[in-house]
Amino acid sequence: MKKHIADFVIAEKKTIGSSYFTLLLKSPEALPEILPGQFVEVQVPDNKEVFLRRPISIHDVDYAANTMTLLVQVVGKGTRTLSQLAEGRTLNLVYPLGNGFSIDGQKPLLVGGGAGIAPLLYTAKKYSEKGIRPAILLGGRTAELIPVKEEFRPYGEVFFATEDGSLGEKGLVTQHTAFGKSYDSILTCGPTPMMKAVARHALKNGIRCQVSLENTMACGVGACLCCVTKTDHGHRCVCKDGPVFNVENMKEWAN
Amino acid sequence: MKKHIADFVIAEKKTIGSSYFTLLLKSPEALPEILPGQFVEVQVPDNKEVFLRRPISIHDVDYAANTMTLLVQVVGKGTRTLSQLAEGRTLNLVYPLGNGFSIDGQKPLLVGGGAGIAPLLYTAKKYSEKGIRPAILLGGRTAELIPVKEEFRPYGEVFFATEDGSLGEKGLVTQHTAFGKSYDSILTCGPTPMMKAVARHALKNGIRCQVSLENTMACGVGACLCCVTKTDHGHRCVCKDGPVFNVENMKEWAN
Amino acid sequence: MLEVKIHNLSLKNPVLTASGTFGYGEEFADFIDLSRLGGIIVKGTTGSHREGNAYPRMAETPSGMLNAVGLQNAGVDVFCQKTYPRICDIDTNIIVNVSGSSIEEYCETAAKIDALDKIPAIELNISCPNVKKGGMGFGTDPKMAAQVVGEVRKVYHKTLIVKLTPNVTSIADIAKAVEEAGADSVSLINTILGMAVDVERRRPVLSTITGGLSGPAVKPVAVRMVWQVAKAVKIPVIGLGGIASANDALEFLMAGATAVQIGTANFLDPTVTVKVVDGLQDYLNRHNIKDIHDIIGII
Amino acid sequence: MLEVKIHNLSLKNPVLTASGTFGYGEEFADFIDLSRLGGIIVKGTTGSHREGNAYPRMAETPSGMLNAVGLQNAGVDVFCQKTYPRICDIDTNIIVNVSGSSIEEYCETAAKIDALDKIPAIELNISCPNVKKGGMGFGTDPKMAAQVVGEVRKVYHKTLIVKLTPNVTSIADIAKAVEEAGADSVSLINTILGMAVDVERRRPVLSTITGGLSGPAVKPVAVRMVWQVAKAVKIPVIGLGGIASANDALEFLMAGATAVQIGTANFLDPTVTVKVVDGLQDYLNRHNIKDIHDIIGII
Repeated sequence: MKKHIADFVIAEKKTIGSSYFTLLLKSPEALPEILPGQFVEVQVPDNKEVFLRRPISIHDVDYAANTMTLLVQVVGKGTRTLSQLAEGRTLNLVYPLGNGFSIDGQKPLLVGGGAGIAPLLYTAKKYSEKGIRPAILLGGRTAELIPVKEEFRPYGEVFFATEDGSLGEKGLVTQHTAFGKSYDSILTCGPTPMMKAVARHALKNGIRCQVSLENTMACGVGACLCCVTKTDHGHRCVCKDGPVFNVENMKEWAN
Repeated sequence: MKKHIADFVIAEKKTIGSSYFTLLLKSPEALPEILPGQFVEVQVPDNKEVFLRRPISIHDVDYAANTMTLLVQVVGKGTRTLSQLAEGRTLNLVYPLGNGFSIDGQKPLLVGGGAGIAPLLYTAKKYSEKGIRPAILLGGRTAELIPVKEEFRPYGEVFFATEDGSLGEKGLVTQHTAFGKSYDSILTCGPTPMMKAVARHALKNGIRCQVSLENTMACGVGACLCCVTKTDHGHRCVCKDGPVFNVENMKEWAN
Repeated sequence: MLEVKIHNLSLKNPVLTASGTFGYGEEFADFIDLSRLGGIIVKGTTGSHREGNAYPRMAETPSGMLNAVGLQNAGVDVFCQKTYPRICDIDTNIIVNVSGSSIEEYCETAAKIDALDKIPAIELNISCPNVKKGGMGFGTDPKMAAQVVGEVRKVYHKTLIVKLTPNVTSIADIAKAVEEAGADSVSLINTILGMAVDVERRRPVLSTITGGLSGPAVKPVAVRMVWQVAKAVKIPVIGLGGIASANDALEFLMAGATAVQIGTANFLDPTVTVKVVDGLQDYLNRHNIKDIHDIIGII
Repeated sequence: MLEVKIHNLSLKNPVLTASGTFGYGEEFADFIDLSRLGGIIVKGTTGSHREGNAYPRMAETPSGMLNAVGLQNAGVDVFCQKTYPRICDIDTNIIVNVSGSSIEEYCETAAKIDALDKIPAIELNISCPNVKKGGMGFGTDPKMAAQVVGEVRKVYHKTLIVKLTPNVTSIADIAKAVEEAGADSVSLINTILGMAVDVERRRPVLSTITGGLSGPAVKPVAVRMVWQVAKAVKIPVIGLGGIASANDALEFLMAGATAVQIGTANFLDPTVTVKVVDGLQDYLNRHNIKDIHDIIGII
């Protein structure tokens, strides 16, 4: 897939709760095909302390409007600066990057935690385009830390797990009743401990499972080898060979 | 005089011709006493390539409104960034810095060239407060490169010299008929060759003369010793011992 | 006229890509026309497969970054059999960065690359700060540096560029030593050894504790060293370290570099290399300079 | 508890100002309460008056600056007679940075400062990159460094801090040499030798061609060297190089520095020093750390 570098305009910025925000980015040109689970490398303006681009996963795509939505959690100076940009500002992106999820299985489960929920909306849409309604299990410490909820309903059955019980079942996603049901494919993105628990469950039960990793990156295109993760076949770039990995190749990582 | 560090708001920004602009900066607090010829060190926001503050001379002061006006020429990345800031933005200043002009003589001449005209408006006002109307001689390559003109009229008799004759007499300020008249004090700021010519004239004719220099600076308070100029008594800091120097101590520099 | 020569090697312009920052070129083919580059210096290649260091390997610093990749690569045989056929027809100079932990490894690898028709030069990396054995060790001592270069010179017959480390008291002495040992050119600077601390976690950011600093932050140090080395040796100097614009490249050329490499800036703007090529031509036009050589080493 | 000791010298907190960036303290008295600082290291002082280098002496670089002041100062006698009486009652440690071009000059100057009651320590600058004779020359060779320090040790009886240059292959070796020669503490890093070119004028920006690089750009190099030196010597290490925030200071402390110096950041924010002091206390409170010593050298 061809990678692009282009300027987008911030058409809309929405704050979600205390730590999340979305950027609706409009391109002057038609968007290339974008796969679910792919990400962009955003150039962060204004902040003298931010040197590198920031990798941010693609939350939603609207080909008709030539827009992409990014769902971002403020975790450092880069994301904080992005959260402070005014609508109308231009953002330079390198995109679409990474391999993305493969939309397989007839009875899929999507498991998202916190900011890791971002890539799952566009993924759920892709399933629904194939006439498949995935089970969607979203978790967070509190309801407020689950940035998007209702948006998922059109595309599948949505379940929630919160550690404080403020939404859905109390506990971790892996303790949710929906998690134990039978699936033929699991796609997950979120905190590493959560993804590892999901991966171990999938491996134990022989369910195909894809995990989406979030290592710190420099180049985003597989040139600098800074963002590697251990796989059963050695170091692989999260930016190029990932961010999505089949747990079949991540047994060591999962344990 | 006590130095301050404070945030100002850009109350108004005006573009003048193709290379100049003014910033009207408002302070939330009452301004301290500011001498004509003093300058500020401005922190330049947004631009990742600008590291140090930029020294900019004070063009005008309004104690009643708690405002200062800076007249700036776009000469590099720092001044370009300042020229692009929106009204309402906050600017952090260290001020007032330097020694400033002494308002002496009964028949003074103010000679300004290009951006060097900036500190002379507030200086002319100070003379008028003493009931003295200085002769004001302003020069530039073309009329467009003389950023302020009419603003001076209330405070003295204004003469213009342009190299292309587009305003006032054709030629250099030192060739202007008004320049040859008799004065008991000359204050000048502008391009170094111009100031040196003015200084030599003053020294030859025994007229007290103050020149305001514009070396590149770091600290602005006499700590780093980066902005020194040669004087007849050795290196002196333009930021602290200057920017205004009596040509009596600059004979070597003037030649 | 932007064409320059590094020993027998003709470059259509003085802009090369720095090893380890541009992959094998393919990673950037979507963004730029690779044939517009003076050359591509591919990833550090060693005698056998290397996994490199553990993650985290990177830390962002003021106007720069630290890396501790540690020469991860598939090894010279995989390069010759799999990678070389894929990239050898890119219409520019493909130069291989050769690294190792022993003189034998350097020589074996160089000899295998020597056999590849379409690789006109190697860059001998005696300055990698991120491997325990060898690497920078060879580059910080004039005698050892000369020894490695001398041995490689015996088995490698094309243009031999030697990449120097800045982590020394006198880089000019190292440059003179490798020149005498038979280097056709020197490239500098490799990264400066640095370190970053995660103060909330109270531990180093990098798995290796220290790593190599690159980016605009190091440019003044790199320009100084290029100026010192260019005055000390007769062979052409290739300058790198924080170049992100044509003006940056011009600083190195005026300080004495015959060509430059662009590294970290590729991460910020994958099209930066061609912008620098265009910017150099613009500068020559603007100043009515016919030949880039008229400003090389002007200081 | 922010109090630390450098040999016999008690600092109310680990925050000092770096020589040549804070004048004699007076220049910043309008902005901060000087008594809140752990100490003030005043301008480099030599045996006799020095004019320093010609203008231009400064170049802005990415996240840093180059300077080539060249030890401009009125000389030790003027310091003792005019400056000392003016500043000696500031309620903090006033430390004098002693520079020179010969061992004799270092010793004469140190001896004269030794006689000043209210100066509890000197910082021996064997690492100035901007003077032709001596300066950095002494700091790049372990033997010469040890010789200067040994001679000064004979005539100076209070806390002797030695400021080291980063422009060496192994700063740990220099540190060990000066420790053996009698230094009570080492401070590092002095500036890194760098250069900037004005490509429009096609000449160096600085009158001296090269100058010393400082500012956030050099922080990763400084933290690395502090970590290496702290592991190599038993005497306390004072860290400096690009510190502009409490987090920056914490990086140095965790890497092994007992105290830190703030230099170039004073030019960007004349109140930065007290912000760092407050930030360090906030960090201790936030993490329930009683004593700053609990995190010094934690890495």
